[in-house]
Amino acid sequence: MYNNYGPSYQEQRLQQMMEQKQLKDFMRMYSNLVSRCFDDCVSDFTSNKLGDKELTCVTRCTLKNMKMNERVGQRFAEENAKLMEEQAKLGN
Amino acid sequence: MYNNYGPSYQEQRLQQMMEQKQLKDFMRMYSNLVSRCFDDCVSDFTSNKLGDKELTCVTRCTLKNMKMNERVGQRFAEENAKLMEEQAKLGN
Amino acid sequence: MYNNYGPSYQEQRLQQMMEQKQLKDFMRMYSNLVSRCFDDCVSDFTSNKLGDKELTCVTRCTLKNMKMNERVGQRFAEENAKLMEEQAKLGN
Amino acid sequence: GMGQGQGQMDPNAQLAAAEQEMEMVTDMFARLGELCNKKCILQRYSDEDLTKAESVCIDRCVAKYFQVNREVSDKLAKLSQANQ
Amino acid sequence: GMGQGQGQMDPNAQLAAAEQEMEMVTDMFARLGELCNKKCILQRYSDEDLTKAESVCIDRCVAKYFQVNREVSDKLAKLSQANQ
Amino acid sequence: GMGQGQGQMDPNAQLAAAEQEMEMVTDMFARLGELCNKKCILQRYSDEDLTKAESVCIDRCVAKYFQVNREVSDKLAKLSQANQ
Repeated sequence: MYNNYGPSYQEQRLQQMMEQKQLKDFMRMYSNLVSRCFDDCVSDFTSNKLGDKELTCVTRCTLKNMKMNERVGQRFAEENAKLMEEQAKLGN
Repeated sequence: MYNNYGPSYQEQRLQQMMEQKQLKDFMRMYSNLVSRCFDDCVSDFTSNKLGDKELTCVTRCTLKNMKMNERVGQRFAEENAKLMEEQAKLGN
Repeated sequence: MYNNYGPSYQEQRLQQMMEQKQLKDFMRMYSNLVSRCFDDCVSDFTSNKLGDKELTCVTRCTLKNMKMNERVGQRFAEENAKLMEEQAKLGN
Repeated sequence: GMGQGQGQMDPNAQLAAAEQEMEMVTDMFARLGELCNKKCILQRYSDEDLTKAESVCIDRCVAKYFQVNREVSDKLAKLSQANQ
Repeated sequence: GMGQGQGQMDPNAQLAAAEQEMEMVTDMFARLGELCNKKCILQRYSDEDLTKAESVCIDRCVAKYFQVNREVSDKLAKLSQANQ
Repeated sequence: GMGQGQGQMDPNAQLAAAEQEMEMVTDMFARLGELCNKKCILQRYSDEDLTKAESVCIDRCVAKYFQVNREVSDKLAKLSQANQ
């Protein structure tokens, strides 16, 4: 499975690790959406089926939180790049 | 330790993984009971020893939460089986 | 890297595991300080820069929580030692 | 071993995938359990048994959690199709 | 195992058990620290030092957490004996 | 190392260090995301889009989180120098 010669071996292992991490991150984002939207939208247990109000809430919650995640991700990447630049200047 | 022939090797590894997971799940349930019952029952720090009211609370908390876990587990297993059936029909 | 003879091999592996754990614990304590002091001190987003009140709060928060951690650590070590003594007497 | 026949997945990868799936189920169970505890166990604690009301709440809470799970899953699937 | 003598546990399993035990202790410390912080540090933040009251609260909070730990442990042990 | 040249770190340790650093970044992102969600998304949910106010709040929230990160980091560095 691995090309066992020098630097590209490391690159392949790093690549595989990042792919696994991306998958893990996606699954975590999905789990977070489910628990958050359940917590925010569902408090009525007089029925065992989601009502219209709850379904609308869950849809808005899912979309809004995904957009929030996306924006946080963009700002985070910018700030993180700034931080690593500062650390490089300090010789970290 | 392992019988190194064909499918039963995989079965043994899977079995061992599930045993480790069961132990981990039990330890987590135990830790959750301790932190929840402490949080719910203990707020008075005029003494460094649990009082009678607190001890009663911790007993009820432990039993109630264990029964809750048990019921959640039963309903969860039923719902999860339904979910996997649906996914099988969709060819997932 | 490892001396591959008998007991000291185990000791080296245990030592390495404990060093990795100490590093992980320090990083977790650091992350906890950042999230707690942000949560406790920052609620005003009319500006994108920390104000004087917020900076003072973050300083106090950092120092106070570190001292709290230290004290909790001391009491925890004492209680944990007591617990292990009890378990030893019961033959655990 | 790894010579178990044509078209079969690497056994190590099989085990890792099974482990990952079990972790997902455990994670969902933990979150659901925490939220249904919060939303259904309102009295802390007048009794050591679940009341009838609490039991019914728990059943419906679990059912609704799985419905929210489907809704979010469907929404994400629609969004990724829209992006292709 | 590594052939280290009769009756000794496999060194890999020994190391895994030691690691598991340390994780349990770390987990308990984290939960206890979070809860005692919540219950004892009430002013956020008028000062950078622990007050006398906060220090006493922390000591008692840790002691009580360990007592709850024992109570739950004893209860679980009784229940599993009752089930045998 | 694995024979990749003089003065280079063991490749396994390199990979472990890269993994550890990625975990730190992921952890920071998760905490920051949770807190900015709590502090900026106040209406749950009148709309499926971010409002202008929420967007501005998020931007400033992320910026302030990184500033708190620096403040704590500087404070810890000063304290460890004082202890040497």
